[in-house]
Amino acid sequence: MKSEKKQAEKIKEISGVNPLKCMKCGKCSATCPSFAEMDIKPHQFVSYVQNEEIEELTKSVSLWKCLSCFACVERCPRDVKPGKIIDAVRQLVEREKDGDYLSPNEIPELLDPEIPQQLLVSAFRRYRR
Amino acid sequence: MQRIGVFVCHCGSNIAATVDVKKVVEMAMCEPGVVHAEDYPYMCSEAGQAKIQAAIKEKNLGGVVVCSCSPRMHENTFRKAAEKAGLNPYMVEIANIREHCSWIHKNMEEATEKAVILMKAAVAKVNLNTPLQAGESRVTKRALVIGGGIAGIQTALDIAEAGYPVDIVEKTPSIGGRMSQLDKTFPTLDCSACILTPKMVEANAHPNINIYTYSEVEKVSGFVGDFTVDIRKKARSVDMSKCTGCGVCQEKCPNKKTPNEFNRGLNNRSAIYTPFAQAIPNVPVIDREHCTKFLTGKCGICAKVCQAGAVDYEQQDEIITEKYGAIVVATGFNMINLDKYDEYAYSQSKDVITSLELERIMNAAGPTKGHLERLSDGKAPKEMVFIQCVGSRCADKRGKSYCSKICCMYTAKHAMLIRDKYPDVNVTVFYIDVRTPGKNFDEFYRRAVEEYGVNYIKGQVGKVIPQPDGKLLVQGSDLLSNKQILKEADMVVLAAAIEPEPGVRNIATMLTASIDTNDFLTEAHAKLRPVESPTAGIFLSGVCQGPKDIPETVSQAGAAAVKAIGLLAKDKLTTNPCTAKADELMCNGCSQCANVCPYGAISYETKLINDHGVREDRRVAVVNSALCQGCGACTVTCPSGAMDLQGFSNRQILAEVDAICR
Amino acid sequence: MSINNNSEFKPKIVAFCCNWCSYAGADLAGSSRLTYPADVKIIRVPCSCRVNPMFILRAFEKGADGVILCGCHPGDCHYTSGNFYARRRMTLLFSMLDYIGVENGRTRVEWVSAAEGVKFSATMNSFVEKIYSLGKNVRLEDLRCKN
Amino acid sequence: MKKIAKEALPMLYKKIAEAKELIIPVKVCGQTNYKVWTEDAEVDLDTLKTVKSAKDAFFPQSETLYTVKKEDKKLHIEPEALKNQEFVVFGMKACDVQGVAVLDKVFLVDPVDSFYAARREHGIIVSMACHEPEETCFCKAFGLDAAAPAGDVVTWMVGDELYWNPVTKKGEDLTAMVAELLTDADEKAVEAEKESIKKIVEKLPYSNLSLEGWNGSVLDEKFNSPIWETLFKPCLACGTCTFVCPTCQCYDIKDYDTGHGVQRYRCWDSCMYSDFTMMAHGNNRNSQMQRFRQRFMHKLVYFPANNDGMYSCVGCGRCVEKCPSSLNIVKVIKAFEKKEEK
Amino acid sequence: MQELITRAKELLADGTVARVLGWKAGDLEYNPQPAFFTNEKELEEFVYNGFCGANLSKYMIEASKLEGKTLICLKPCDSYSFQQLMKEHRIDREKAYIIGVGCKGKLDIDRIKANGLKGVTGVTGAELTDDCEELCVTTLYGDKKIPYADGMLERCSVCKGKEHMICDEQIGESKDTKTGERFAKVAAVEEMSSAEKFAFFQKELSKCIRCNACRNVCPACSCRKCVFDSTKFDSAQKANVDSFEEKMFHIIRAFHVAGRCTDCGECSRVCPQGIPLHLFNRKFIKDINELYGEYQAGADIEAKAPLTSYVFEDVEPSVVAERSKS
Repeated sequence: MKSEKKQAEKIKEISGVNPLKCMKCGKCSATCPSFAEMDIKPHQFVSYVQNEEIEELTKSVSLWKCLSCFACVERCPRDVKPGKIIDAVRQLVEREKDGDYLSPNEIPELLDPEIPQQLLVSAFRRYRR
Repeated sequence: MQRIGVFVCHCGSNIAATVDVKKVVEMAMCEPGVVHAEDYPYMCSEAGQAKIQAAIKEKNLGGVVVCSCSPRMHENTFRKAAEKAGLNPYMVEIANIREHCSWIHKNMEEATEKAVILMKAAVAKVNLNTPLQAGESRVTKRALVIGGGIAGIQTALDIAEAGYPVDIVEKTPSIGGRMSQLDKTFPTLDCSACILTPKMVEANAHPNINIYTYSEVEKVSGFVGDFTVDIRKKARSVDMSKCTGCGVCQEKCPNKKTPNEFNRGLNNRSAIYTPFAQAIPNVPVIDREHCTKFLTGKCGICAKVCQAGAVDYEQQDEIITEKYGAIVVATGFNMINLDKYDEYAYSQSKDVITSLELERIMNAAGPTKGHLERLSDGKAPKEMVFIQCVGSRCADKRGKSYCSKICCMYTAKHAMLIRDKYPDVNVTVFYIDVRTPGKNFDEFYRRAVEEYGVNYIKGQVGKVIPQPDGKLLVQGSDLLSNKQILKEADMVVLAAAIEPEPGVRNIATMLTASIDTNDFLTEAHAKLRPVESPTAGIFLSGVCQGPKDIPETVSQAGAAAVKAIGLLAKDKLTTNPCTAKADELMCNGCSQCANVCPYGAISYETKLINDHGVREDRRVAVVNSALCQGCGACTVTCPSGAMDLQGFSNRQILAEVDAICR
Repeated sequence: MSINNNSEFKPKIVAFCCNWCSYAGADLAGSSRLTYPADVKIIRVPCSCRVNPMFILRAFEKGADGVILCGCHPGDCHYTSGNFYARRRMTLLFSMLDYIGVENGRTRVEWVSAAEGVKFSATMNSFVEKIYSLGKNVRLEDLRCKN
Repeated sequence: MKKIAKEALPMLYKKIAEAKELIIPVKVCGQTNYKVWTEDAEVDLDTLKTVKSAKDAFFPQSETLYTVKKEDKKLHIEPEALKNQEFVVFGMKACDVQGVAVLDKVFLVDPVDSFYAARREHGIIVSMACHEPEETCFCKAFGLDAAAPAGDVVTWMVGDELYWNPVTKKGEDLTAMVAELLTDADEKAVEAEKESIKKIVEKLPYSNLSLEGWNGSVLDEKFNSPIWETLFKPCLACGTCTFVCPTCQCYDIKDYDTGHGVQRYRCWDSCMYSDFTMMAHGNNRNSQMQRFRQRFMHKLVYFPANNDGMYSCVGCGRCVEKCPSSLNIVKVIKAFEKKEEK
Repeated sequence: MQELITRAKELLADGTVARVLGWKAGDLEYNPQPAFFTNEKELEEFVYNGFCGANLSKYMIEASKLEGKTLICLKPCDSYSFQQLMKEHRIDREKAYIIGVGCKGKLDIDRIKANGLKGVTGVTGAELTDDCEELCVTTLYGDKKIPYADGMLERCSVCKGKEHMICDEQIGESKDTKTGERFAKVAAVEEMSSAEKFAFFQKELSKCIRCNACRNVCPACSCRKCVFDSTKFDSAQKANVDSFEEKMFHIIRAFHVAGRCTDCGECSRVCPQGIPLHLFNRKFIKDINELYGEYQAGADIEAKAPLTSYVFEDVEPSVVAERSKS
């Protein structure tokens, strides 16, 4: 539990998001193109972080289904940015596997079939912004 | 040096639990000038005030310091109490040891130390207080209401009924406001026009009410009880006294291509027009920006067909200057601009409309004569989707942070009316929360669901995608079943957030009334003075103060009227004696102070001055204490310190600074 | 004077608050029980434009470690324009203080409305923190006031 | 007669400062004033005239008299301690030394000013002859010899040597204290220096300034002269002349609230200020003409009238150099001279 | 100079003016003083040369109270002060007949002496008719020639221009003397660290003797009763005591004249301790120019002063920390 609390803090730090701002309108899930393939839906991600249930998030299928299209980030009326939270959880998982901080220039060399595609897509999107 | 009494309030345990009040009393007795100090559980109580009064008399006190709650709370209470005991009320100072001390600190030692310092600062200040006399100013027994919607009309009627003349200034060609655009009203489903029109007629006919339509407030000067207002009566191009309201000019006008504002631009109107059939006054206006005569010089048909000879192309704007004792702001609201909400396809599809547009569509006098139809192809919709909270409760810059309050109810109303009139139309409402506090409100909403079969889905819509076949694909969440819903709709109605009428910022500036970050006018106290502006003599009616529905607006309008009547009923007002004053011996007459005075309260006179035996004519500043509001801008501009603010003098503030830094 | 005094720095902080917005904001912070350090002592003035640079210098002369001025947000002044004048005056004064080598964190202007109790408390907390990091005002205090 | 090499002076300063406070001309930001010597001070004996005179050493611009402290409602008065340590003022010129003599006339007669008296008692004056007198100097008019100033020790800077001649007991004691740094010398070099100084003094533009007609007995005549009416016009009413003057002795007494007590201090005042001698009823000189007249009447008439003909001007010429409007006592004396010629 | 005297005599004779406000020769070459002249005889002592640095505009306050017009001689820089005083209703334009006098830079005897000169008995080359390139200085200890610019007041090397802002007629030629950038020293101080700035000003201001010469000469400090002389403000101070002067007095004085100071440089000229007081005023002028737009006090009688006007978009005071280099 304690470590999950720490992880939740880490997620907030990485994403720069305050999940308490969420008013649970569901617009993120309404807007998500990968909704059907997700086990934990985007709006639920926010609640999971709020409730510090990180374990389940790290194991979720959704984590690698999110396209990082950031439609939810654009549309969220409360500036909660669920996409960033998902991205943060992904980073968390990856870091625990010792795949620390990546810079876009390093990626081609480091390209390793073990690294999930989504992470790369997400990283590219993130750095493009 | 004054003989000072210090009174320390426990405020029950509010203060005493954190501040050692006995210690404050003990320390007070050590301060120079303090001849009396005591504490009491509730200083503001009758018994507490009696203690202050007794001490003033027995100890012959010249100054009083009350260590208690914020002066914004009880300064007046204690001043009045002191006055009753024969002390000038301005010899009382408050040390705020509750809001600024006991409530924010937890450590008793720390809080007590701070309370003692605050007490010392107040004692240091009161030592330099001088008795001040409140002046008097006359009250002009006439009120101005800015805005002629239901709020303005109701306020004006109430004031007029009390026997005071009222002027209404309305920007558009007719009074009536937003309510005149509505079809039915919740929760009773009354016809809006049916209940509004009699009020409009009554206002128009009332001997005490004078209506300036197509007019705007241009300049406001003066102060409570004595405002002088310039009203710009825009050129109507039609002589109000001659026009019979026959309407021929509008029929014959060849230019019928102007978007009809009243119908939210859903259809067009003529260049000479009355906004709607029941308009008051029933006198048309020529829209000079669209009139062929004004654009090209050729036409003049309306003048030719007008049998009364009322059309006057030469008419000019007119400035009317009038004096008022009170001003009520009732400027109302508008819907926010939805251009930034691409995801709902508002600007892409004609069939995505706002609720107010739906009102016009449903209205018999509207663009579709009351038939529910798609604006794109005129077909009757089968599937309708309502989206709530569009732009309300938003943390981003596109929308508003607040709840617009009326949308839940009017959406239920619309859904119910559609289901009632067109039972074959399916209605779906996407909501985040359904907010229905209000008499018979929740029952109304439940009826929509239970009796009319409106489909309420908890979840927001992510996007609306116009399809090639003209349908609208709505993609939304159903949070309760944790599903993403794709729904084809014929029409989508957006419950757009409401915002204060954009002109209110300008009006607030003229009135020196404060507005909040959302441009709603600020009330003097959120709970205790909700219909007054902090600026004396300015009252708030309707949505200009915050979102509200019709019944709430009408009750606030009445409340604002009562406050205005209360002011107008007085013959004289006592003025704030904490005004600026120039020391003639020190004044340079340099005019810098007049340059910064927001009230034009400073003028210059050439006077014969006797400066310690040197007699000479000097140009010196003179403050009109009736105009001065006591901001103190002049005092800092004055390099010699000749200008000082009574009640907040340089020496008093410096004494507080010294006491705090001791 | 106790020996304690040297080891423990207790700053003196003067906050000038305009009556209509910031003082009310401070009241709201109080009624919302939003804490901030007791080092802050508030002086009520009718408007931020009432604050003479002399008051601020006097506070420093007498040993204040920080001075903060709070007023209505620009455009919301109860007296319409007072805070605009205050803004220019304080900008120039602070610039001058910076110029003569007074640490510029010792002075601050914040606009706090009557509704911003949270902001008031947050502002005071951050200001006090800054003053603690700067330590005692040794550059402006009059030598006679030192002890 | 003793002497010390110029380059050894820092050692001398250090030696003196080990035992006593040493007050000496020090240059700060281009201006030379008497200051307490410290190791890093830039001593400047070349500048003839310090901006302020050495008056501060005996009569500081401001000094605390006593402090009142409050405990509960009781007040405690803590008097300021009198000077009780010896100190040395080094480098005073003839005019400045004479300035102290003028101050003595004011502060050492009944009632004796104990603060001043204590400083005089403990102060040791090491004076210095004026190596290169300047065009603004007119001490000769007051009978002073720039080449042979008074003092406890008199010194001459000749070439690279400072000649040192103790003349009083205090001077002897000081000399004994620093004896190891001094060597014996004959007076030849000093005599030559004196001659050379005298020659320059003769050439100074103001040396022949005549004080005829200025004495204690011409009060009414000078006071009522119409000359004052035009003379004062450019005066800005600042206190520059007063504060650089070695003889001005007027002071004001004020209170300062330190937050933990009230200090009562006295500070120099200037008769040029509009609030000088301000009383409850107002001011007894309420025009700048009157204040201007007061200053010069005091120096040239009132003071000699009360002090056996001693003027309270020593001809140092500081006011001549520093007046923002180029007004000064010389111009005043000359203005009367001219008028009387006509 | 002769042209000036002739014209003054004419104006006195035809009754246009009742008196002349100019400079009178001193008893040393370098110390002429401001003076009023009421007849031809007195005008024989009239002088106008490189040593007439004094700004006469402030004397016009008193002269405005007198019967008849006063002929006042204004150098280009003085005309700013004159106009600023007019703007503040301190002097009466109708009471003045202004002759704008030419200027080739004004001299500072202290700066001349700083060239290693002692016992100065004569200076030539400073007449308005001279080309003002070189000064011949005679002293008790030998003569020396120095470049004119080496004896000039600091303010002349950053001259605002030789154009008169206001005058009825002009006499005498001017010469451009600007060689430096007006705000260079201010900018240099701004570059210092906080501690260096403090040390710099502390050292300079520790010399202050509170003689009030800077205040009394200042045309913007025209208050009938200065706050520092007033008991009403609890600010009356005479003493030169630790840390008070250098902070409160000079900052407040600079603040009180901010937006009104024309940068005439008189404060620095008269300071007996040579404190560069203009550095305070110029700091405010520089800030005003940078933050609120170029403003020159005294240049335009209609312009709104920077401290008595505002715009909604004005910078916040936090800009100070952002701009600060320390």
